[in-house]
Amino acid sequence: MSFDLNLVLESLPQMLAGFGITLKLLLVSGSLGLVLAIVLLLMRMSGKFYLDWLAQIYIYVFRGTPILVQIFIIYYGLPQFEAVRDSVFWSILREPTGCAILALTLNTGAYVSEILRGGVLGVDKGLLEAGSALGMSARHKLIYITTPLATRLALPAYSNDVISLLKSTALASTITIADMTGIARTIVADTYAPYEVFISLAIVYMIFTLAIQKLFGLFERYLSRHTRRED
Amino acid sequence: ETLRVGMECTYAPFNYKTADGELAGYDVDVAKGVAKIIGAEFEYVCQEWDGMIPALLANKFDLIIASMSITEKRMQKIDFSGPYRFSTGQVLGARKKPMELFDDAGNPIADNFKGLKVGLERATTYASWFEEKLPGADVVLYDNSESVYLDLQNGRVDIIMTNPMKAHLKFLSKEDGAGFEFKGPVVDEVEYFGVGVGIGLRKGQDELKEKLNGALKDLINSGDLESYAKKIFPFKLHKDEWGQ
Amino acid sequence: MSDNPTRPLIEMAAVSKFFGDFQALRNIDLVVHKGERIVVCGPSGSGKSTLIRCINRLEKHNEGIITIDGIELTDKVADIDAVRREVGMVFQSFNLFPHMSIIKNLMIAQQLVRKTPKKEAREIAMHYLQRVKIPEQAEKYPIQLSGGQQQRVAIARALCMKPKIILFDEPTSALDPEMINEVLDVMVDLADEGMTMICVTHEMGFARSVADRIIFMDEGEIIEQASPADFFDNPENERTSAFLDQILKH
Amino acid sequence: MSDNPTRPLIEMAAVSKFFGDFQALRNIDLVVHKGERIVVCGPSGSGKSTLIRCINRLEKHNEGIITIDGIELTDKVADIDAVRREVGMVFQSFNLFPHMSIIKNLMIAQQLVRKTPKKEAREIAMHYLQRVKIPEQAEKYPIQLSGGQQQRVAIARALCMKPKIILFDEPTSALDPEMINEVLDVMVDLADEGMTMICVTHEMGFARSVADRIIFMDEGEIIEQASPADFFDNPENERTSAFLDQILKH
Amino acid sequence: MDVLNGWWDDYFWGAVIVAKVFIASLSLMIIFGLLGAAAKLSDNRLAQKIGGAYTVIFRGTPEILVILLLYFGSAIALTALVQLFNPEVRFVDVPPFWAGTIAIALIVGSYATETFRGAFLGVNPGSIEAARALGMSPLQTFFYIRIPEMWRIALPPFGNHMLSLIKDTALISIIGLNETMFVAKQAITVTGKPFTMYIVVGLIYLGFSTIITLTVMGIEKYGNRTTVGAQ
Ligand SMILES: Nc1ncnc2c1ncn2[C@@H]1O[C@H](COP(=O)(O)OP(=O)(O)OP(=O)(O)O)[C@@H](O)[C@H]1O
Ligand SMILES: Nc1ncnc2c1ncn2[C@@H]1O[C@H](COP(=O)(O)OP(=O)(O)OP(=O)(O)O)[C@@H](O)[C@H]1O
Ligand SMILES: [Mg+2]
Ligand SMILES: [Mg+2]
Repeated sequence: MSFDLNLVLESLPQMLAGFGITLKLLLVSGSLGLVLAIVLLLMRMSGKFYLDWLAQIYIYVFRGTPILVQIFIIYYGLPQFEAVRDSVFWSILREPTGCAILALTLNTGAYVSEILRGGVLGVDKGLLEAGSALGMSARHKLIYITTPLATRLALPAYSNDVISLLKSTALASTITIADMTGIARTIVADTYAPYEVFISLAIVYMIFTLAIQKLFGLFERYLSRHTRRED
Repeated sequence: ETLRVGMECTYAPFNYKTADGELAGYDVDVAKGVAKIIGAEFEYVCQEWDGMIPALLANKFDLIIASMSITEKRMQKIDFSGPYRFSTGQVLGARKKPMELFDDAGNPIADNFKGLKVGLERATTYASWFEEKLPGADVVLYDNSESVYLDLQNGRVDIIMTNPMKAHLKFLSKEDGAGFEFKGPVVDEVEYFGVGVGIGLRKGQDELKEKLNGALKDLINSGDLESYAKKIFPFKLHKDEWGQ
Repeated sequence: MSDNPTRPLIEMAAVSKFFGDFQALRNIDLVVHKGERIVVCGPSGSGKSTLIRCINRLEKHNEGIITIDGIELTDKVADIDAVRREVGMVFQSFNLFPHMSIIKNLMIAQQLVRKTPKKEAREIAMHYLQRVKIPEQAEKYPIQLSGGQQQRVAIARALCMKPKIILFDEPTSALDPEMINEVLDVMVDLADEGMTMICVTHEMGFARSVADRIIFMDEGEIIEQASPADFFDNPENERTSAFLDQILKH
Repeated sequence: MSDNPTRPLIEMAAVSKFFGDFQALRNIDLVVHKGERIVVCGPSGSGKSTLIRCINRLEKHNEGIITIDGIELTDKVADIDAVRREVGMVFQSFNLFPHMSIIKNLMIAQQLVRKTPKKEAREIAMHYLQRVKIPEQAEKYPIQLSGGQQQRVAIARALCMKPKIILFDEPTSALDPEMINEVLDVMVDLADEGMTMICVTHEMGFARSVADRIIFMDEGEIIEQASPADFFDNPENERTSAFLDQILKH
Repeated sequence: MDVLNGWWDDYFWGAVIVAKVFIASLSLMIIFGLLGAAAKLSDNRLAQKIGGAYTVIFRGTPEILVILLLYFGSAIALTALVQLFNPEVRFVDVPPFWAGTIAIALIVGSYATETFRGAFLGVNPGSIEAARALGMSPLQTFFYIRIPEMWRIALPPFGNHMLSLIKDTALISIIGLNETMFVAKQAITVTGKPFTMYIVVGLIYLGFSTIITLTVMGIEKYGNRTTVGAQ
């Protein structure tokens, strides 16, 4: 078994053509997922037991089942029902990209909301008391104390989740999307050379991952300027 | 001697698993027939279609008996026995959408494919045919044939190209496929569809290949192959001259 | 709120506080007048923190009445806010906002709560930073300061809100021995200027020289209230003397 | 090891210790005889902890010679183990094993190091738990005990190994005021029984009443060694008097 | 529900395979994680590098790629390795069960590496010093003090790794193991009811996740008796 370097050089540009789709899946479902996560978090902190429970059940289900199953249920499963195909949502569900974004959003939202909750719970209670003692309102405390500190606390875990999300986008290839992995699988099907193609793709993902880590690292540094003793 | 045989296991009526967990279908019958004749024990490995040839090359199994057509392109990487089934394709679409996709000589009219989403299984003869004949077509690639049918039904694709025998038996004659029909003639150009479907094996195993060929000829000449087909279809799926 | 010289600033009448089944405060009666300096002491768990936290409603009392400068503490949010504006608090663990610079720590509540314009808030902040003798630290973050400096910032932060009363909960107990005096000095200054203060502390030197009245608590009750002279030299209650023996022994 | 009554138990000669470029101990000479009770004090960072940690080789000294009961401390593992068996240590932060019950904390080293049979180890453990007056806590886990109780367990744990020398590194400084005395009492008992001990502490009451000799360190050096009477009333060195002023002020 | 007639037993045996893969990969994952942590914590630069590369590669590559690469590559690599010692051997096979099991164990093991590393660093150095001061040898300290304390810290994140592990088993349907996801695909071929079939898979995984979560909670509660004041 020899490693065909030419094949790598030929297939890499083709695979990179799918980078845009991978990036789009990551950014769109990442941001929608964050919004969903915040909604779930607010539900959990609302103090209303039915909202809390609803959010908990949602999180439990979406964290308890594999993302691949979720993707398949949404893409192949939902259209089993006529009602779905006739509904307004069909325009989104009809498109594989819509399905992938929906599945990834629902999934990452569940995870991220728990991460954010961890951050909020991690904020020193004494600081909130200090805020109260200074007469700050609940909203003031949320905006000026809880949010910035929780963001800082949640950031490392959140960056891991973004990386998981990036990797999950590869599963979009199972529902016909020609992202980097989808293109790679087609090339393999044409060339019957899985190693060359998959290894070079793995390297592309790794570089992408490292870039994300670096980016978050910088952001974390910025947010942590108050935790350094020396300037 | 034990040989491992790769197949999809989700390609009814040629190879699939029943609710009882038994493998069944035309390919499976052929495999069993061959095993008996060459006196080997066959062990079946289920493999997604697009990894079939890489898996054979990686020694995950020794034979492919999975309705794989004998094409030039595949023969660059692997070897095949002689054919044991026709290899053809046909385009399928919704009844209520009239479309004229082929001319009288049976050639595709490229313009009329414009605006149609075409569902195909990745790494199949159909995919190669579209790539060569209709390079501009809006093609969507699937991992297995079942998904292609599902998305045709769901309206995510407008037409699909598929095995006409399978389509007829498993789809058009059923409730799910009631709204669909063939949208053109059977296509079987040898450059794309090969001489037929054969058994795949790694190169350099001429002795094994001879044994397989002998066994297939025996099956044809004894009429067993025809009986396998007739379990499913009212007609046979091979040419008798393949037995010569 | 008007300044009525005869009305006490703080009045607690028959106040009780429960945590679940556990009674942390029992029937507390306490009156504090403007300008009084009270030191609260007692064994761990005796309810000292709970007492002062009830005064600015960081804890809700369950029974009895607490009135601060004429406002009774109930669930009414407007009242609580009004009271908190008049009552400053300094915590054992400083509780500075770690993500804000020192000056920002002093400005934020002025801006949000008092709606003081930014420029004025900064001037007030600098004024009190000078008071606690660390104006040069204004742009640093809390973590860059020593414990004693942090606690002085916390005091300045409370003073920026110009409270009528200031509460201290063991403000020196998280500090290294060398830094305790820095903070006590600031507190002595405040006392000298006539600030009304209630201070939970075991710094008996401070208590002796500054307090008008020392309150000794045990098991949620006020056991003894006395002037420092009486408290140290003639404690009435034997629990008080036992406690004094303990903490003065070493 | 044989007990030679005239030979000192601990001998340190010209010992120096570096952390990178920083010199934490400078040329330390120290001799401790059987039954002596030494208190070490000095400002933070002066090298007190480093000094006693070198004695049981939790730190490696770089220069000079340390001899414990006739064994010179070198890299030889067997020697180190032998020395550690003779030297018990009690830490500021107790360092009980959190995942083991109290009794198990006392038994584990006996079983592993001394190969004491389980039953006997348990008897010894219970004996020393009685010594420190908390036999009833045997089955609890460390977290369930108060700080003072935990420190008493730590002392019992060291005693279970029947050491000839016991080292204390600020054993009371992590404790609440009320719990300090509990622990000091146990230490006074030990001293009364003639245990050889070196104790880093700022409890000057304890030092005055128990120590045979007080050692004052600053910047890695031993500045002064004296009996308690001389140390407190006639300190020779001005750094010593400055330090005493600081810690006796409040 | 009628469509499920006849498929229950297939799902059952599929679930049994999931459980087998889970148990096998759990054991391997612990080994990989401990080895990785040991490598990263060791003083040996080479070991550090290898440990570092391991985590970067397996945390930065989509799971599906790792599985495909290992499935296609493992046999080749092993054969080459064995042939070094015995040129007679023509071929060493790695069955899909083991290819899949090892793949997900490697992936999740790379996360466990970080968890174990952090947990080892989180062990109170005071406990270790105390053990040494009592005369316990480094090895005794390791087994009686370090490991048990490390484990307590590592357990909660380790529970999450177990959940990732069980969910990653869904991916190995790609290499044709007869687990629940594959059963669903087969059943869809016959019945044409994807929603129903994938929902069953989802429920099976939810069941597994619940069992794991409850088990971890139980262990944590047992372990916490030493960290929660109970007076
Ligand atoms: N949030 C709470 N929930 C339950 N019990 C509490 C709570 N806060 C305080 N307590 C209990 O109330 C009692 C009084 O606590 P408080 O903090 O007022 O004591 P303290 O006198 O300030 O002690 P210390 O000197 O240790 O600070 C203690 O027994 C404590 O355990
Ligand atoms: N592992 C280490 N690496 C570098 N420097 C160290 C280390 N341990 C101690 N030091 C330094 O050595 C000096 C002496 O430390 P040591 O802990 O012995 O002081 P100490 O007298 O016990 O102080 P304290 O009263 O604060 O406990 C300090 O300046 C300290 O910063
Ligand atoms: Mg308190
Ligand atoms: Mg020290």
